[in-house]
Amino acid sequence: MTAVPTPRGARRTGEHPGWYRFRKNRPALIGLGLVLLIGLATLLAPWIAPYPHQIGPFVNFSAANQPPSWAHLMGTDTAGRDVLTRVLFGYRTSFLLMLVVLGIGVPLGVLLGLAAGYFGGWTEAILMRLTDVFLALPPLAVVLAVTSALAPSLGTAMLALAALWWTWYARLVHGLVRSIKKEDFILAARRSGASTGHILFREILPNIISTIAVKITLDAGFVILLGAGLSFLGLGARPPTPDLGTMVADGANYLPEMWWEAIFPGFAILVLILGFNLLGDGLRDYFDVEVL
Amino acid sequence: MTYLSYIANKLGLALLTLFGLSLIIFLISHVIPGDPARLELGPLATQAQVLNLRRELGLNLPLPVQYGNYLWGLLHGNFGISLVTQHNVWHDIATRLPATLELVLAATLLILVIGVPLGALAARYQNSWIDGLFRLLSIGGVVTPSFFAGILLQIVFGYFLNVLPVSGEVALGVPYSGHPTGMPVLDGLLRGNWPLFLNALRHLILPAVSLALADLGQVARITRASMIDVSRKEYVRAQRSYGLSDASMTFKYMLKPSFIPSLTLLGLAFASLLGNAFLVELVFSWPGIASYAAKAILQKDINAVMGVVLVFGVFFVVTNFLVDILAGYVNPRLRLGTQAEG
Amino acid sequence: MGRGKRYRTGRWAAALSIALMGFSASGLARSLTLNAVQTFGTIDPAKMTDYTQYLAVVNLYDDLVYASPSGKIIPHLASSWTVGDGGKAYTFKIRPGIRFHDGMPLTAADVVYSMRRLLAIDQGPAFLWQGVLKPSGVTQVGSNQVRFTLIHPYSPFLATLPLLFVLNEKQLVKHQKSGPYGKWGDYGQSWLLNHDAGSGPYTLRTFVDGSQVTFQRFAGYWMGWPKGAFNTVNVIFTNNDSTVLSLARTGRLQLTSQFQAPETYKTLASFPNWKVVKAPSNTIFYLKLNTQKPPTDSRRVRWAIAYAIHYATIQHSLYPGAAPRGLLAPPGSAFSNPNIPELHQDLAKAKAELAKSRYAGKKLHITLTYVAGTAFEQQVALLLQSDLAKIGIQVSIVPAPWNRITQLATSKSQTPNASEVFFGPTYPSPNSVFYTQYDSNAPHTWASMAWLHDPQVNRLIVQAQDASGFAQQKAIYDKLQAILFRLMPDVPLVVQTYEYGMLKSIHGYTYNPIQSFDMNFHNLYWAP
Amino acid sequence: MSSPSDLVLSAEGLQQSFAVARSVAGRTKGWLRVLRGVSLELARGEIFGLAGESGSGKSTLGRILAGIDRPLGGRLLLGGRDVFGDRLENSLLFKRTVQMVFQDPSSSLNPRRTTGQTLEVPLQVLRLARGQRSARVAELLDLVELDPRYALQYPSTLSGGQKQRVALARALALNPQVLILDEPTSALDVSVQAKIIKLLLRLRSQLGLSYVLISHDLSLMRNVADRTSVMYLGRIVEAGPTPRIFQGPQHPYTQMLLAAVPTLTPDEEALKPAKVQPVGEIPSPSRIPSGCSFHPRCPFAMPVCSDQAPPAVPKGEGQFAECHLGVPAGRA
Amino acid sequence: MAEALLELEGLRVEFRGPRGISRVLDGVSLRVAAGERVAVVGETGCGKSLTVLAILGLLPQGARFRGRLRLLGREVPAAEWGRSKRPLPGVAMVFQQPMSSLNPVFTVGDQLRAVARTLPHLRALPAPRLRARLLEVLSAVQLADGDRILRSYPFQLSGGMRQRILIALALLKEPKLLIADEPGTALDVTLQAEILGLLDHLVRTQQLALLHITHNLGVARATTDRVYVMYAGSVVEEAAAEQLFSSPLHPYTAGLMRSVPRLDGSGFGEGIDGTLPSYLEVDLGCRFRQRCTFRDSRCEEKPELSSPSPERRVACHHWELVRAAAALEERV
Repeated sequence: MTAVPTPRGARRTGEHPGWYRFRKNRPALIGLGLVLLIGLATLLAPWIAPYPHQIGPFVNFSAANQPPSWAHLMGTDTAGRDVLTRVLFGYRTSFLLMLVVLGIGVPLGVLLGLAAGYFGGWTEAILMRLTDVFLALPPLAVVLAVTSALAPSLGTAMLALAALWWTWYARLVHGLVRSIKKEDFILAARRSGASTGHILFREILPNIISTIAVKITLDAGFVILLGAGLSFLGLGARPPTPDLGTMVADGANYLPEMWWEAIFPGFAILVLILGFNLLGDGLRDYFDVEVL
Repeated sequence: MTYLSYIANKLGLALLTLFGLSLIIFLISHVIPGDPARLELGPLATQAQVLNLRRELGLNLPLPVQYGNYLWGLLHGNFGISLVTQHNVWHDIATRLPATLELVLAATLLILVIGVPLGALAARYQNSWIDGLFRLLSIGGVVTPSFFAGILLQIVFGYFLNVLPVSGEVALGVPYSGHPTGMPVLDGLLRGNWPLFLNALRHLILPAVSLALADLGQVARITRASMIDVSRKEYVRAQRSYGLSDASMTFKYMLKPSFIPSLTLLGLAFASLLGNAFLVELVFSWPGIASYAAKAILQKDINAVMGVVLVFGVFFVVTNFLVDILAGYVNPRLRLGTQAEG
Repeated sequence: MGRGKRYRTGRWAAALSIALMGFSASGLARSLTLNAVQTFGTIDPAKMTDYTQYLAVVNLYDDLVYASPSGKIIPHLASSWTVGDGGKAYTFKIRPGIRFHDGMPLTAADVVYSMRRLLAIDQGPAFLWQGVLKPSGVTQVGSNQVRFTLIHPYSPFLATLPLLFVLNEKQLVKHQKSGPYGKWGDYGQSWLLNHDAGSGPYTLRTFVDGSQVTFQRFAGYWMGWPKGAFNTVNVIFTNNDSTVLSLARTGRLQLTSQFQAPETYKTLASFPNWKVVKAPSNTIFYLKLNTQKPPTDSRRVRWAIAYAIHYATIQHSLYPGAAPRGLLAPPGSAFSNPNIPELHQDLAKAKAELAKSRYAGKKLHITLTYVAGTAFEQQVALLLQSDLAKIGIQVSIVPAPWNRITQLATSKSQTPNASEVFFGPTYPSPNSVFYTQYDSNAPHTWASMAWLHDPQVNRLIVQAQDASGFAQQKAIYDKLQAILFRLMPDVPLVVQTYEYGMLKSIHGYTYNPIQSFDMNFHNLYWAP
Repeated sequence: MSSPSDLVLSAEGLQQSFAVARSVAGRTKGWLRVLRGVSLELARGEIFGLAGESGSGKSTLGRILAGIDRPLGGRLLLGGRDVFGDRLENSLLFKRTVQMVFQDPSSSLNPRRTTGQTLEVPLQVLRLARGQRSARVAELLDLVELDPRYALQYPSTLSGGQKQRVALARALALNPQVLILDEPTSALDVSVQAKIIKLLLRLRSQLGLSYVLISHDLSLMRNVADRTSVMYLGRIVEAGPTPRIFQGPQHPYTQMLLAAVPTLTPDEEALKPAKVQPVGEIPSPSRIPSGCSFHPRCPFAMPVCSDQAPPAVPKGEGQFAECHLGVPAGRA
Repeated sequence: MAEALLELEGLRVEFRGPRGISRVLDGVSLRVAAGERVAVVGETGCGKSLTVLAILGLLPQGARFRGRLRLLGREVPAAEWGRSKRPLPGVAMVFQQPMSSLNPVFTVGDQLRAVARTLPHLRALPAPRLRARLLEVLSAVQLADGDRILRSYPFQLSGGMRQRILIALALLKEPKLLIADEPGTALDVTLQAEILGLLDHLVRTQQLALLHITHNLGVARATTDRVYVMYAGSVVEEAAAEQLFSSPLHPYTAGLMRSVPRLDGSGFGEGIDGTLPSYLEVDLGCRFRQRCTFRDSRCEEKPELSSPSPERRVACHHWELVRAAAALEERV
C-alpha cells in the first residue's frame, strides 16, 4: 500500500536554484563581472593594450607627463609611457602576487588547520599559539622587515606574505573543524569504520570548502591591497615591470598637477579589490557562511 | 569559571604571545644581512672602524647569547641604541608613539562612533536605500588602499578645496611643547589652548579618516551582519512583540549582543590599523612611529626595527587583552561566570 | 576644473585657513621655514656625514677656516696661519673676543680639544686625517695659537680644515658622562645628541629627534648680523614634492631643499611671489662602473656604455645642469683639463667599442642601482635601460635605499655593475676628488664604487699630494685626468646645479663648494 | 533474568564525569558527575528502555554503550571481554556488534554526501568490491523501506523520516547485533514516529537485533520496551519489566514522571498516579544532593533521605527501586 | 457562544522564492471567545506558528498576507497586524523557547522594565511602585525571591524559571488573550506539566482567554476547551476538545491520534504514509488526499468546512465514513 514517494527536490527543468539566488545578488554579479573583465584584460594585455612595446626598457621623455587624451586615455607618466598600457600590465603583477601568496598559503594553512582541529592536543596548542603570535604582528610591518632584510623585491615580499598567510587559514579551518568534528555525522562515520584520511578529506573538507572559497575570494582582494601597500613603500616589482602601487607612489610626487599618474593606477587597484570583495560578499551570502 | 580566572587566563595567553613575539622579532631581525656598524659610522668609514664597532655592539656573539642579551635588555627597558638617530630606541619610540597613538585613537574613535551606529542603522533598514548607500560606503572603505584614500583626500580637501592641511601634526606657526601627553589635540584640550587644539584637530582629520576608512567599513559590515543575525533571534522577536520601540531595540537590545563580535573584530582591526599607519603616516608626513619604523627598516636599523615591531605587537596584544576584558564585561556570562548546566 | 577657478577657490580657502589658524603675518617675516629631505641623524661635528648634518653644524658652530665660493681657503676663527717644517707644521692664530653661546670665550684650548675629540671618536670627517695627523700632533702654542704637526707633508691639509668645528670644552666637560675616552668620558657625545656647544650664528632652540628642529639666532655672534636676518629657522622634513608645493602655496614654507623635482621648480617659479635660485656646483652626477666585475671590467664595454647614453635628455630635461668635461668639476675650475671633451651619444661608436671588446657577440647583462625614491634617478635609470638596450646590453634596475648602496659599496663583489651616485669634493681640493674615488689605497666607500686599481693613477695622486706650487700640481692633475678619461671608470652624466625655490623677498644666498655650507643661514636676510 | 548465553552486552558500575571549570594552571576545579555507577544487562532480541529527563545521564550512558566515550570507571562487557580495558572500542569486532542511531537525523548525515556515499563507508571497511557495494547499498535501502533511487540523493532533499531511515541503514550495514537508539524519533512528528517505530520492531524480529532505546517519552517506552529503567542524576533509580514499572511504579520519581505524561483518553488518565504532583527541576550534576539525590523534590522525603543513599530494593519479578520508602524497617 | 475576543478570517500568507510562490497559509480562520481556551494543533510545517506570527504582526520580511482580523469586535486594519511589528492591544504572547527567548545580555529586571515602559498603565509609575508591580507579577508566576531574579541574567536561571519569566512578561500587559506557542515543549515532562498547570491557573484566576499552539495532542486535550487541527496551511477540523478526542472526523486527525503511543500500552497505529505536500504546488484538490486511505475522485475537489454538528467543523468529503470506520474499530 505504500506508494513509492517521489523524492523531494528532484531536479526541475529550467534554472538551477543556486544560480537564481546568485543572480538575484546584483553586487555579487558586478563583482564577478569586474574580476572576469580585469582577468581577461590582463591575460590579453599584449593584444589589447594600446602601446605594448612600452612595457620593456622604453622611455620617451619628450612625451612625458601628457594629460589624458584620445591617444593616451590615461595620459603618460614622467618617462613618457602610456599609463593605460602600464595599468593593464600592472594587473599582471597584482595577479601574480595574489596567486603565489594564496597558492602557497592556503593549502598549507588548510592542512595545518585540519590537523590542529581534528587531532587537538599538542599539535593544536602549538599551532594556535603560533597563529596568535602571527596575528599580533602587523603583516605590513613584518613583510617590510623581512623583505628589506633579504632583498627588497617582489619575490621576497610574496614569500614573506605567504609565510604569514597560512596562519589565517589554519585558524579559520581549525575553528570550523573543531565545531564540525562534534557533529553526529563525523561520529557516525567513525563508528562505521571510516579512516582518519577519509574523515578529514571526504567528510570534513567538503563541508568547509565553501567557507574557504569565500575566504580566498575576500583575501584575494586583501593580498592585492597589501601588495599595493608594499610597492607603495618601495618594495614593488623592479622597473621597468609595471606595478600599480609603485605607479601610485611615483605619481603621488606630482600631485595635483599631474593627477592622472597616480589617480588612474590607484583606481585600478581599487576596482580590482572591489571586484573581489563584491564577489566574496556575494559568495558569503550565497553559501551563508561566516568569514571574518 | 569566574571573571577573575577568565582575565587571568587571557593574561597568561597574552604573556605567552608576547614571548613568542619577542622571539620571532629577534629571529627576523637577525637574519637581516645588513651591517648596522657600517651604518652608524657613515659611508666613508674604514673597515677597521666598522669591525671595532661590531665588537662593541655585540654583533659577533652567537645568536642565542644575543637573544638572551636582547631579552635581558627588554626587561630592563633597554631596547638598544638606534643606529640612525643614536638615541636609545625606547626614547625614540616614546617621543614618536604619541603621534601615532593620536592618529590610531582618532581612527578608532571614528570607527566606533561612526562604524557601529552606521552598521546598526543599515541593519535596521535592511535592503532599503539607506542600506544600499551604507553598503556602498563601507565596501568603498574596505577596498580603497589607505594610502590611496589619503592621496584622494589630500587632493580634494588639500588642493582643490584647500580647507584642510595635508601634512604634519601641527602647523609650524603654532607653538607646541609636546607636553603633557605628546598628542597636540589632547594637550590643546587639556590646557585650554584652543588655537593649538583647533589647529591640531584640523591636521588630524584627513590622516585619521584615511586610516579609519578600511576598518570602519569592516566594523560597520560586521555590526550590520551581527545585527541582522541577532534580529533573527528568538528573543528579538519576543521583545519586538512586547512593543519595545524601534530605537531602543536597534540601539540597545540588539546592539549590545551584536556588539560582541564587532568588539572582537575591532581588536583584530588593530593590526591592520597599525599596519596602515605606515602608509598613512608617509602620505601625510605624520611625525609618528610608523614613519620612523619605515625609515628604520629601509636603513636596517636593527634595534629600531625590533623595538617598533615589538611595541606594535605589545600594543596589539594589550589592546586585544582589553577587548577580551571588555567583551567579558559586555557578555555577563563571562563576567559572572558560567553556572554548570545539566 | 579650470586652473583659474581652482586658484580662486584656493586663495579664498587659504585666507580662511590662515584666519582660522591665527597666523600673524608679522610673525612670518622674521622666521624662515625650509624643508629637508632627511632628518638630522646627528648634530655632533665629530660625527657628521650627510648634508643635513653639515647644515646643522655649519649654523651651530664655527670652523677654523672657511672656503670662499671659488674654493679658496679664507680666515674664519683663525685670523692667520703659517706653514713650516717642510709643509708639516701648520700654526693658526685664533681670533680674540669670540664667545660661545653660553658666553664663555673661545680659546686655542677649545680648538685643541675639538680636534683631539674628533680624532678620538674617529667617525665623521676623521678619515680626512687618517695617516696624516695624530692627537699628539695637536698642540696649543702660547695663549692663542694652535699647531698641527703632520706625520708627513700633505698639501690638501689646509683645504680639509673647514671641516674642523670648534666646540666649547668647558661646557662639554661639564656635561660629559662616563665613556671609553678616559678622563674625557664620552666626550659629551650623549649630551650633544640634542644640544649644541658652539659659537655659530644660530643656537638650537628645539630639537625633537631630529625631526622637528628650530634654530634661534645667536645675537652675540662675532660676525654681526645683516638687517633683516631671520630670528628663527625651522626645518621640516618631507621629500614629497606635492607636500612641498602645498606648503609653499599656503605660505607655510619659504625655502625648499635643493632636491626637489624639476617639475616642482617649474611650478614654484610660476608662483607670483616665488623665485628659483640656481648655482652651478662642483658636484657631478656619475654612473659609477665596477671595473672589477664582468662585463664592466672591460674598458671597451665601459666606453660602449659611455657612448650609448643620451646625455642631452639628462642635462636638459631630467636633471638640468651643465655637461661635465671629464671627472673634475666645474669645467671652469683652475685644475680642470681643457682638452677633455664633453661626452655625446654615438650609438655607432658604442657598437664598435662593444664589437672590439672581449665580450663581443655575447649577451651582456648588467645591474644598475640608484637611490630608491628619488624620482629623477629613477628616470635616469629608465633612460639608461632603454639606451643600453639599443646596443644590446640588458639592464636590470635595482632601486636601493642609500644606506644599502653604501653598504654594497664596501665589497667588490657586491658592488653593482653600475650605480648612479653624486659626488662632490668634501673639501676644496682636487685631492678630495681623485684620492677618494680612484686611489686604490683609499678606504673603500660608495665614492670608490669603480674599484679602480691602476698603479699609475695611484702614483700620480700621491705625487700631487706631495707637490708644492700650483703649476706643478696642475701638470700632474692634467695628466691624471687624461688617463682617467681613457679608463672611463665613472661616466660623468651631468654637473649638478643647486636649485632652491624661495620667496622673492629672501636674499643673500651664497654658493659654497663644501657640502651644505651654502645653507649657512647667516647669509640670508629678508628684504621686501 | 536472562541466561548468560543470551547476554549480548552488559555494563558494570559505569561512572562518568566531566570537568566543568579549570583554573589558570589547568587544574580542574569542578566536576559534572553524569554517571554514578550504572549497571545493566542486555539480552539477545531484547528492547531495553532507558527513560529519564534531560540531565539524567541516559545519553552519556548510550555513548559509552556504543563505544564512543570511555567511562571513568566501571566496565563494559562484550562476550566476556572488557571492551575499554582491552581497548576494543575502536575495533572492527565491536563496531560489528554495536552500532548507534542518533537523535537528530539532520546532523547525523553529512550534508555533502549522498545516501549512497554515506552507506558505502562501512562497506569499504568490509573490503567489498565496488559492484558488491552498490548491491549492498540497494539491499540496505530496501531493508529500511526506501527506494534504491535514494542512493543518489543528498540529505537536504530527504524528509526527517527518510533521513532517519538512512541513518538506520548505515547502522545496519555492518550487521550488528545491538543498536543503541538515542531518542530515535524525538525529532520527528508523531505520524512519522509511528512508521519508524514499526520499522524498528520489524527489523528486530527479522534480524534478531537487540536495542537499547533511550527516550524521555514514557508512552513510547510503554509500548516498545521489554524492560524499562528510569534514570535520575546518573543512577538507575528503578528498573523492571515494562508492564510492572507502569502498573506499579515504586519510586516516587517514576510516579512523578508518569503523572506528568499528557494523555489522550480517560483510560490512560486512570493509569497515572494521583498522589504525586510534578514539582521542581532536576538539579545540575555539578551539585548532586546528598543522600538520595531525589530527596529535594520528593513528596515523601524523610530525614534519612538527605543523609543516606537508599539501597536497591527488589520488588519482585526483576523489578527494583532505590528508595528508602520500600526499605524494611531496621535495614536503613 | 460567548462574545468573540479574536476573530481571524481567511488568512493567506505567501512567500516568493526561487522556485516560485509558495502559499503557506491558505485561508485560515480562527475564533477565540473571552475566557475561552483554544488550541491549534498540527505537525511541523502545518502553519500553526505562522498563523500566530501573523496575528502578532511578526511575519517575516517578504511575506505577503491577506485576511481579516477582528479584535474585541473591532476590525484591525491590515497595517496594524501581519508585518506591522506593533503589538495588538489586549493580546500577549508567551514564547516557547525559554533558553532563547530572553535577551542574554540584559538582566531580567531590565527586560521586564523595558516592557513596562511601553505600557500606558505602567509607564508613569515611579520606580519603587513599578518595582513592586514587577515583584507582584513574578509572584503571580510562582517565582519567589523576586529581588534576586530581577538582578539576574537569564543564564543564571533554570529553564523552568525562564519559562515563568516569559509568562510574566506577557502578564505585565494585563492582556485579555494570552497566546502561548508550545510552552514547555523544550522542557522536561515534569516541568512542562508544572508550566501547563500554571498557565491553567492563570487563565482561570485572571479570566484570560488562551490560544495555545502545540503539536502535542495530549497537551491540547489537557489544557483547552476547543481545538483547531491544521494541516498543510489550512484548518481541517475544529471541535470541542472532548468531542474531537472521542471521535475525530478528519482522516488526518484520526491518523494522528492513532499514531500517538498510549500510556496503557495498547500499542499504536500505522502512522501516516507520505509527507507534507510542497507549498509550491498549486493544488485544487484536498491537500491530504495523497496520504489518505479514504481518498476517491471527490477528493480532487477541495472540501469546504462543513458542520456535522453545531460548533464543529471538518474539511473532508468523507467525514461520515471516517466516523463509521472509527465506530467499527471501537466495536472490534
